[in-house]
Amino acid sequence: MFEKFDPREGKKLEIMNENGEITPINEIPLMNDSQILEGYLVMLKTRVADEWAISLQRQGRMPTFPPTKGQEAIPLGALMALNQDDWFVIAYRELSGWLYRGIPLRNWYGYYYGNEKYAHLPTNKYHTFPPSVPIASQLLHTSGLAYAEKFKKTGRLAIGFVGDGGTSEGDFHEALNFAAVWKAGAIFIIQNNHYAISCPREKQTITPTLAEKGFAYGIPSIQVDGNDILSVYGAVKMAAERGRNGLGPTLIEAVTYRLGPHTTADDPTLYRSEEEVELWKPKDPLIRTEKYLLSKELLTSEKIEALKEEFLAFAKEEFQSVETSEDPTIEETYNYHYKELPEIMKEQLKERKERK
Amino acid sequence: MFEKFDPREGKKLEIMNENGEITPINEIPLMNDSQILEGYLVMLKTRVADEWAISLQRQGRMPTFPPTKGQEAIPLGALMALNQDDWFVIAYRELSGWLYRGIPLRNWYGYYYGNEKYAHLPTNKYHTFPPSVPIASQLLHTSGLAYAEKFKKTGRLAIGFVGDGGTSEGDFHEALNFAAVWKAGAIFIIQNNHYAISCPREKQTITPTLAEKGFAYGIPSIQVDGNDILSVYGAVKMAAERGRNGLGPTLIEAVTYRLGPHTTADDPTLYRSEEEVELWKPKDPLIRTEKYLLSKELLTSEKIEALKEEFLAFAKEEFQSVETSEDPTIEETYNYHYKELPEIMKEQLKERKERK
Amino acid sequence: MRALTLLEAVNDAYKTEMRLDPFIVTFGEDVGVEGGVFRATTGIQKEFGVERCFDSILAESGIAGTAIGMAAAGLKPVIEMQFSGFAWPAFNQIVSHIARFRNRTRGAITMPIVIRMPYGGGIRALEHHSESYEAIWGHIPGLKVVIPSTPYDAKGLLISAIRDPDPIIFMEPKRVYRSIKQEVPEGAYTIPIGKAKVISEGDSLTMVSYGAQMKEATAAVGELKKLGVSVELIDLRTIYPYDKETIINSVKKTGRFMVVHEAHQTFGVGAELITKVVEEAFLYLEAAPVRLTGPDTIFPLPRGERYFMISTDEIVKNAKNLAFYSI
Amino acid sequence: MRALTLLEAVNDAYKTEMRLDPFIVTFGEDVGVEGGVFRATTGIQKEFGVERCFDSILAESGIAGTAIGMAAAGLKPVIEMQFSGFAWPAFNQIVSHIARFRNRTRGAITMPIVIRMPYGGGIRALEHHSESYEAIWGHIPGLKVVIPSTPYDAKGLLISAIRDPDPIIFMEPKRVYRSIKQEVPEGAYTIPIGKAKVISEGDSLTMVSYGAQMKEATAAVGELKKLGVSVELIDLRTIYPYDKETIINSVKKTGRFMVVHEAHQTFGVGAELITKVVEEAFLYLEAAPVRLTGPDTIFPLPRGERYFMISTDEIVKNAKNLAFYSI
Ligand SMILES: Cc1ncc(C[n+]2csc(CCOP(=O)(O)OP(=O)(O)O)c2C)c(N)n1
Ligand SMILES: Cc1ncc(C[n+]2csc(CCOP(=O)(O)OP(=O)(O)O)c2C)c(N)n1
Ligand SMILES: [Mg+2]
Ligand SMILES: [Mg+2]
Repeated sequence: MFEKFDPREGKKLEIMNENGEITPINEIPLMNDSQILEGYLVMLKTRVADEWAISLQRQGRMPTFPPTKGQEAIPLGALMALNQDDWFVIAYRELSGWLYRGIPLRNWYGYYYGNEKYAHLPTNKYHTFPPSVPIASQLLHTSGLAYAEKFKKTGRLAIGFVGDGGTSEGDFHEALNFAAVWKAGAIFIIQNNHYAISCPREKQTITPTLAEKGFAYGIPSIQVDGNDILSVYGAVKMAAERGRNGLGPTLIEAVTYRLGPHTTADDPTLYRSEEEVELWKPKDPLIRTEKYLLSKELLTSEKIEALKEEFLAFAKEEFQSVETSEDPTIEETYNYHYKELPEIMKEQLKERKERK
Repeated sequence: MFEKFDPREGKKLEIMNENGEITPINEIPLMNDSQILEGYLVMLKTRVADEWAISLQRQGRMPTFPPTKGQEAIPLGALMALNQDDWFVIAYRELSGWLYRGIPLRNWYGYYYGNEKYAHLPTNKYHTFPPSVPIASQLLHTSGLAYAEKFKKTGRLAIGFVGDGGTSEGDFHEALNFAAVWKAGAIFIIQNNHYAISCPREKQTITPTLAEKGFAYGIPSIQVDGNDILSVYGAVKMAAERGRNGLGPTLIEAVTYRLGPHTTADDPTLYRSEEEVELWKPKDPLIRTEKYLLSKELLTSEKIEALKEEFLAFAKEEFQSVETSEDPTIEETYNYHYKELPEIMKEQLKERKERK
Repeated sequence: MRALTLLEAVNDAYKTEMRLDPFIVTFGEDVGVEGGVFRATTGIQKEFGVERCFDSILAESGIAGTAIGMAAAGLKPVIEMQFSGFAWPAFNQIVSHIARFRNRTRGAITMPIVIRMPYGGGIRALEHHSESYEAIWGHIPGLKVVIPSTPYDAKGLLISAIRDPDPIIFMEPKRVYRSIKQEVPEGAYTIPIGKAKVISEGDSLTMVSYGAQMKEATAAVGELKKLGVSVELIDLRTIYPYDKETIINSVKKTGRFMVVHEAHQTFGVGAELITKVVEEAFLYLEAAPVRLTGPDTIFPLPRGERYFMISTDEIVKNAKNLAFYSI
Repeated sequence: MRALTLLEAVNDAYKTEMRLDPFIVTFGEDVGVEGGVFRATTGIQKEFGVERCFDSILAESGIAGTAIGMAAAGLKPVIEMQFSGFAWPAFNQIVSHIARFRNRTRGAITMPIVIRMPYGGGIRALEHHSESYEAIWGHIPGLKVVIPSTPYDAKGLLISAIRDPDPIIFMEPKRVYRSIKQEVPEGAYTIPIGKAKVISEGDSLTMVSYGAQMKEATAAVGELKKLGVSVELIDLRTIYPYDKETIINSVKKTGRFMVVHEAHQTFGVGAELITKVVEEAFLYLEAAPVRLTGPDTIFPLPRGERYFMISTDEIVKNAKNLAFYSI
């Protein structure tokens, strides 16, 4: 199926267009309406939570964090196509997938608020890795997870996310090659949001697509409209089938656009034009899904407004729980380096407490 | 021209076959007889020098070193297609190119004998980098050199060598991408000798060729018969033209076979069969060139024997000059860390001399 | 003279030198159009063109590795690692090549490369954005490691680094980036690499610190004076090769020695300096030398970062104990 | 019991543990069919199959990075870096992830990974094949660093490392690989990580060493005995977290302290140990502690390597001076 969408021939998977119109494609798994609605709710919740975090940051209540606005369809569509116990390996912009997987919003907030305890995600419950800051490094974890599950014959897959800029790191190369040689059930998703901080996609590499890089490893690779949850879902569903059938990894480039700043510390006006942003606004994954659901009368404007309020109240609550929770104790900042705190560190801890 | 040899279509450039018969290919630059003869002489000298070093190692007079037997056509054919002031960036198996460039054999011997002074190659004379042990790292130097020459508008190129195994390292990926984005005049040559120590090429990556990896960076890429000096020459000549015309880098996979061990410390019988080696012996680049020259009566068997003796005498002399030269002084092992020896190291040196 | 922040001083050093030497090039992630995430390279691409100042591809090994080729071909690369915590993918190129080319080739190929990197904590940053790993860089033979603590020093030391014929890890204390302004002369001036600076003379004890930690150290010296403790405060400035002479001479005078650094303790800079003092001034010591350092923990996320940092009060208390200790 | 070389002891430890724990996997360059360039994994692929012992792709970041995923999914990766000098491409994965996952996730994801690597010089090797960088590994919070010096220790420590719930850098002194044979029990036994071993008791001075350097240190102890110097020789065994107690107790008894290590000096292990001794046993010291180490140079190619190594004679001479020094 992937051959029909060879990115080198300029082909790209697009199912739902900007107007919220769906053109199903033979053999490509299609989300049904209830799934689309379910997805929409998570996208909306993600959007509201993300915007609330920005306003918290502006109020000085939240440290620097990376907004996800405009990219919600990708992690979400991907996880909807997978099982709860497939491994979810994120970069740092995958809030929608996080929420879909059932991980509390407070854990996302709390991590960026600056407390490690919120990154304590029991793996048997969530099969999710915490945010990975060193660019592209997490793709190797993905390959390793996929190897282990193949070793254990569990049928579980591992999906790893990376940005467009991340494709330039050596780890991207090594991760894809390891997974391919192992025929491991890994799925790699590039969230091509057109920028690596200020560096435009065009300066990162001269190939017309990022997807085609997969062929260098013998990996079937496809470019999809990353602002269309149905395209993402369809591609990941097919990738998962390959993976579960022991056919090895797949690479998916999901083309999208970061509507907000890189992080709250970033000033995008330095490197991109207002016109460009305007061009992308109508392509917003949330809006087009909304259009579809409205046109199908699966949703009303009133309902949307009500949901927004509900989600905002929820986001506020979640953040409040973070803001009012205890900071780590000094012991907590020592105790998790090793199963047992070494004598040397114990003494440092003691000295530290006495030093004041 | 490169399009006509798309490795993804199973195409490979082959000009002179195992029997020493030449089939010229339209538009591909062809070596003339005097060049072939010149090349043969260097290959023969390389072969003799290499074998002498092995026998020295067996006698305990030479430490571990990596033989080059069977791969002589590649660095040589490449450098014959370039200018003396194009940068030559080696891994550790490029003796034929080293000699062609006019770098004394004693420097090669002396480096592997274990004295840094032999790696003192004035760049304005040789434009050559010393052996690079960390696999694939040297390709980034190649890209940087090409950038600098483009910056300085000298028209000089940089050619970098790597093994089949080296294509798996992250640095391979980054080097090709940097050069491509910069449209820098770099030429990358993979010496695919089918093994990375004991690891066969097939376990390194699942793509049918290594050449096709270049397309992931938008780099024209070609596979050539690396045991045919004419193919290597032709491909590099075309790559050089691209580079000098500002069209950017080229990737060349030269398919060859390591007829000897990985290094003198290696035991190839652990991982490859005698039959396989036998299969490759008739493809030896030296033998086929010899066949051609003999058939053209540009050479006689007697002449070859005389040359072998001459080269062996030469190799012996060169090694002798190394073996009888002074070891480094202790000062020399300190003095080249910085332009000026820091106080801290001066004191260590003094202490060290007094310590005994 | 103008008062500049440390960041502005770095920018000024760049421009000053790039006007003088057409072979200086600078690149790294976002250093071109944007001028770097901290704006250290603001305006450079505009003034010197895209060949001399540009965004690199997102690949640190590539940044360091290509700088090697450039240096060998006669350019003077000044590269930026966006944060010191992201220099690790370049570690192989730096350790295996940049630090070694001069020795490997007995001087035929040298590596006049400056590797700038913001380092250190105290700014409520994301993971990997707060570490202080100068001891690792200092432990690599063939590298020099420089850390300025003020805008004036930043400019003078960066110019020295750019002119230095050898590779230099130039670590910029990001906590200081915008926190202070200082008069910084126009035009070029240099500060010698390998020389520490005596900030205050004193005879009760010798205190060595560097980088962002100089702020608390300096404040502590003021407090200690009130308590009758006269501190000889030394800004180390260069981590390797460090200025042994200034330290030892001071300790011979004061008899008491203390190192204060933000980086964690074990195998840190403090251990080296104390050992050197013990080796060379043992008989002068009136008390065991003291190191006040970060703990052997990973730098905590913002809510825990206070447990890592060293306050003025802590320095005062420990220095007082050291000063009044008697055997 | 059989007499084994250190290499054979490593191989024996592997097999002993792999028979007990089906989740142990081992991979690295050439470790499969060939059994590793030193043959540490000989016979393992044959006995345990290609899923549990295999050649990796030639990519160290990939080796370490994929081990992370394996560990998180319940495997126990024991990986090999072919030489410690080639571990640097993996540095980012090790420092930024392997060392940090437990703390980052407050224990949800842990990294029970063993990273084996031959290290050290004295074997007339090519460039990058002779370095001793244990101080760098020891300086990374979240890692443990273990160095055996004998076949017996190698087996016991490697089994402990494999069973340890945390990541361990296991550095094998390649100079010792085949140079000595020692009785090594069959079956599993462990040696505690974090505990040093007193090799000889003595009261003239305390000498700490480890790894390949133990050979000369041990020989020196014999020579010194003849000179009337009774040395308490301690094999450190674990670089981090090191066994402070054993060292300090010994120094309190002997009053004199000396560290001997092959690695170069500045910011090395010797500095840390001396500083710790000074911090905790200052008043017991009858002489300034001494470090006998390699110089701050790059490890020379074979013809110069003798300038780097430390001989028995040098140890004897310096220990004698230390023992007979009086203030
Ligand atoms: C190894 C490494 N280098 C640099 C950084 C700093 N940095 C953080 S995000 C970023 C850009 C990433 O761009 P991209 O991969 O496109 O992902 P996006 O942020 O656009 O989602 C950079 C350079 C880092 N986190 N890790
Ligand atoms: C970064 C790094 N890792 C490992 C090694 C050890 N090593 C030396 S040669 C080699 C195999 C290289 O294979 P290939 O690239 O095919 O080159 P060849 O030796 O066949 O010419 C390895 C793994 C090294 N030198 N550098
Ligand atoms: Mg991006
Ligand atoms: Mg090879």
